[in-house]
Amino acid sequence: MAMKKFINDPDNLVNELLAGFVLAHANKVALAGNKLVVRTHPKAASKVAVVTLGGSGHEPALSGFVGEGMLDISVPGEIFAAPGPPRVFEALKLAHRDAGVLLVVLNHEGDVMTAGIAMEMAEKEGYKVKQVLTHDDISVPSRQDPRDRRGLVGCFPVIKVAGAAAEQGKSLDECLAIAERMERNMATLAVAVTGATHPSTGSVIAEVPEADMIVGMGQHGEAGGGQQPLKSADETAAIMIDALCNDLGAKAGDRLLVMINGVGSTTLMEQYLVLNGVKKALDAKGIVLARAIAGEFLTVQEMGGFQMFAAKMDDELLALWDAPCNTPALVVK
Amino acid sequence: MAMKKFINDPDNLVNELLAGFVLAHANKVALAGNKLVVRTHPKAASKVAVVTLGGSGHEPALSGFVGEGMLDISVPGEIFAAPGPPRVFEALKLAHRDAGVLLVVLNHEGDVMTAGIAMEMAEKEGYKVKQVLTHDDISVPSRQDPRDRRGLVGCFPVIKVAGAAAEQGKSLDECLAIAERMERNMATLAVAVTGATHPSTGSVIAEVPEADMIVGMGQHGEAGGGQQPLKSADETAAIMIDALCNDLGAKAGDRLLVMINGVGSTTLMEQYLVLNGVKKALDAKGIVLARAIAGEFLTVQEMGGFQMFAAKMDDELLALWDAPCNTPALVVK
Amino acid sequence: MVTYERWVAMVRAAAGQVRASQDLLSNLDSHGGDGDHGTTMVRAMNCIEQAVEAEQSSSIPALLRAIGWAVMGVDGGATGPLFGTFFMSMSDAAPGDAALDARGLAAAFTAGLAGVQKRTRAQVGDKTMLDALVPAVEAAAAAADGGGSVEDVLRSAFEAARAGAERTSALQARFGRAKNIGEKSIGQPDAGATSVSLLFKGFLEGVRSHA
Amino acid sequence: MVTYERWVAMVRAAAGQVRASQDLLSNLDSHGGDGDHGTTMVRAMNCIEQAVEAEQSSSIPALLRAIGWAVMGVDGGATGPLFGTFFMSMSDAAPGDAALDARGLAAAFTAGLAGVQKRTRAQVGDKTMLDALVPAVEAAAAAADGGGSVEDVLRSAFEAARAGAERTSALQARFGRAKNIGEKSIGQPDAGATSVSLLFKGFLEGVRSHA
Ligand SMILES: Nc1ncnc2c1ncn2[C@@H]1O[C@H](COP(=O)(O)OP(=O)(O)O)[C@@H](O)[C@H]1O
Ligand SMILES: Nc1ncnc2c1ncn2[C@@H]1O[C@H](COP(=O)(O)OP(=O)(O)O)[C@@H](O)[C@H]1O
Ligand SMILES: [Mg+2]
Ligand SMILES: [Mg+2]
Ligand SMILES: [Mg+2]
Ligand SMILES: [Mg+2]
Repeated sequence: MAMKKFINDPDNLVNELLAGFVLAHANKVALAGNKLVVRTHPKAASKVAVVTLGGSGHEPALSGFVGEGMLDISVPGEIFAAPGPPRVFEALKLAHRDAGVLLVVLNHEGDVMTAGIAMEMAEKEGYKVKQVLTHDDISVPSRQDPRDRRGLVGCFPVIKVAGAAAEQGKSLDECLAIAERMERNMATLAVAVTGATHPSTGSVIAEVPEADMIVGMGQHGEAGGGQQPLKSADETAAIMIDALCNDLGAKAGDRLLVMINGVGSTTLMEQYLVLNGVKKALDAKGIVLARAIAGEFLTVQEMGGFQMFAAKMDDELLALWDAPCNTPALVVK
Repeated sequence: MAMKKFINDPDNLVNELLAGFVLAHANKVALAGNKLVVRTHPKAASKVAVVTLGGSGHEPALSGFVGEGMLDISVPGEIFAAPGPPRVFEALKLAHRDAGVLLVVLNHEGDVMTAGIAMEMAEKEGYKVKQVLTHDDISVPSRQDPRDRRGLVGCFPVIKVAGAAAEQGKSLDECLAIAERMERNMATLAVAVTGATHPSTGSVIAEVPEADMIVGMGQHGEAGGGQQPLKSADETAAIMIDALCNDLGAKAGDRLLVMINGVGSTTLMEQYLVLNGVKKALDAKGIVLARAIAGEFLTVQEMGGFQMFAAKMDDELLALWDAPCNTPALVVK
Repeated sequence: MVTYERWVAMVRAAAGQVRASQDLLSNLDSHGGDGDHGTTMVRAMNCIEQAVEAEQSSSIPALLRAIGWAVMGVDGGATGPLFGTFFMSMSDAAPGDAALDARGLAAAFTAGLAGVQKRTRAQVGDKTMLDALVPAVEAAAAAADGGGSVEDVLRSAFEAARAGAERTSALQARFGRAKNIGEKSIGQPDAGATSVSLLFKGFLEGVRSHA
Repeated sequence: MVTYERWVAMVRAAAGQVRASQDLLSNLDSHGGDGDHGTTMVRAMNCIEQAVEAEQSSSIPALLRAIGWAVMGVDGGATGPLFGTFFMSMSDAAPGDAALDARGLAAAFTAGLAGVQKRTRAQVGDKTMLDALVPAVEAAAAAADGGGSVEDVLRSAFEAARAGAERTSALQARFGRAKNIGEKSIGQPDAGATSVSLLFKGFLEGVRSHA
């Protein structure tokens, strides 16, 4: 099956998508410098800035999280490829302030290397910058070494709570502590049912056999190993939430935030069905579904499937999750 | 290609998706009566209520528009099938108030018949109910008879401005006049690039030849006749916005609201590219892109493609479009 | 005479006919429509049977009204309102409590059709259920006028409905979702017209079994 | 001696080599990766050529730094930082203005490799660019230690890089996106290692053409 996408010059994809992005959200985001996405209504300079970086092709992530209550700047890379250190350094320079900057980094090799180099340069300049690394993917067998866990949609709640804390005027150390607490208490598992193509190369980035689903598929089509026959919404929900609860050590009485993140062509209808299945499975365990959210937040082009995210929440994290925000991808009043 | 969807009992789809829907938006919507979707924070009874009906399978539409500043009640039907008159009458009864009820009906035969029967019953009971019919699809050749134009995503802006007017306390006649002004000044054209399957029957509801796109595809896979080779984002944008401007008689200086409504597997990335193409085409005509929005609002399962919507706006319609709302599908601060 | 019990037998047999043809109806609807007509009709038949079960009175108009309302409640797009209106309009026309004779039955059908025609602009030749319903009702009226029995009325109606449904094969759809595919709709009978033919087949079967 | 002009010739030839193999590199990356390595490397080479063009000084360290920074700016996932670091770390190690002799060149490569190894945990045998880069740099050092010329150094480096890249065919990926497909990654050479081999091929070609 040939790629059927509405694109123009494959080498100019990111420029054009950013141009359309700021048209669609003109009252929230703008472009600055070398393809940096910034807020049209910046927060006070006395407050901690929150910055992230990451490949494009996952819209609305990550630039969709720029805005009041979440990110100050995002540095979008090429399709599925982290931006290089020069632009991330430029973002850190732009965000630089006495209150400090929190850099949210998803655990993918390019992102981590880029962030490391940019952080070293920022520190050389005397900027106050701290980093939180998100690695929520539980599909990777070697749990021991967290460096092996990929960063999936968990970056979104981390940005949400850290951004809310920053907006409230919390210190860099406090924001970092909140981000890390969210990070430690979260887990994500992905499932794919249909493949996708790379919009600039046209190559197949994931293929799923006709009757199967693949549990553990990464967000660039990296397989996870959990290939099995396609199951019903309820069965799939139960398998996945069990694995997540297991990873989190969640027990009766714990309060979870659960997100169903559609990655492309899986409908919102199905996401609601799966969420309903999660609720049934959690009820059976006595675990509380404290908050739930469904939708497309971090996509993988037209791939069919979703990422299921769960996190153990405390009062403060719940309040920060509920706090107002005004971004292209999420608005909370 | 077999259907690859996360579902359970195909006959229980709507019940389950509604259960997940209210879990995901517990602070905004709830279920009442016989599968009616209502607001958790109802507006004052002194204000006009806005109600709609329509088939399911198009999530987030239509129930996703229930909430502050938009709908009071939605009556979801079965997959792609209008609800029957009894439940619509139940909704009108629930919404009944001295200020009156505005019923937004998309021009599809089942919806129109159902609404007609329910309205007659409501009038027999002495309820104050008016109806606005949306028929924005310009792909149908016979423009003369508006009854032949299907209701596509244009229902969303109509609900937005009518809902904002109602929230502001405008009378039923004023709300109706606003809804009708929006309706008269809007046009939609759809394009499909890949097909979809019906989630309860599993049957193919649309097929698009390998290298083609179909301009004019309806939202249940009804073909429109505009089959042609797949074009670039910019070319497709130009073809479609030209047709829309033509239909609207838009000329230099006119202010347009343009929406790119992804119908399923076409990515937000592509929607932004198309929007950027629309901007270029409008700039060339001297027409003002006053407001732009992209995203999935009324979907057609996993179909690839989008609906492009355009409307000529005046100051009042722009203000109502910008007015705050708080619904699952759209939050405006 | 068509007594209350005979009506019950007629609609139950009609439900059986539709149920046995569910896949056929959905397949016919796939060609231009959305492939759900079989499902919708079977749901409608289930609702009818529940309504028949639940009906406490032994009044024919009340039964027909309950059936019509039940069919409307099926949330089945155009099908529910149209078939529901057929039964509800029959109810409006049927006299108080008495069983219907052949003429009364034909008159009820005529009233049902008139109700349907208020809801749709579709005419004979537009490739819809009207292509079966109109000739069926006309044939019923002609049979009754000619002094035929209840069974004659229903046999004429069924035969005309079947012939009408078959004729839709050659027609191009001008209503319903299938109109959007234009000429490509030619070549297969219309789903809704086929349903009408099945309903009348069931009515006839029900009356015969409950002679 | 490797003068400024010779460095320019070397990187230009390297750019040519990569460009000629763009599809090969992307195809290799499709097998387990995301199929963009060719595109990314070509973008990196374009940036290098722009940087070379724009560089005003005739200082080798400044040139290497500009190249490294340009490669990093390519927004190319892991590739940009790794190859960029290679050039920037060579820059840090190269003495002020003087042209490099064979030992100086080998020492610069060694410093470049050390920089890269600070950024990644990948070791020889993990099926990454290190499988070509490590033997290449070691071979360069050995050739220089043995008194070889600049051309000897580069020929040894290229031959070792090519052999190293070829050996990755039999390896299972333990870094980069391809690690996620486990054993299935065996059977084709690593894309990044192939790029390293092409770079050294270009360096050799550049030095020869600019003797
Ligand atoms: N406007 C109409 N007038 C008369 N009959 C119609 C009309 N629209 C649809 N039909 C009939 O309904 C049938 C399709 O029914 P069904 O598939 O249940 O509804 P939907 O089109 O809502 O999916 C068509 O085959 C046709 O006979
Ligand atoms: N952590 C790493 N250490 C060393 N080399 C790596 C690492 N990650 C990737 N590579 C190299 O990069 C190549 C892939 O590069 P490229 O496709 O450009 O980047 P990406 O994986 O971000 O798409 C791999 O073939 C491998 O040689
Ligand atoms: Mg990449
Ligand atoms: Mg239908
Ligand atoms: Mg149908
Ligand atoms: Mg790659």
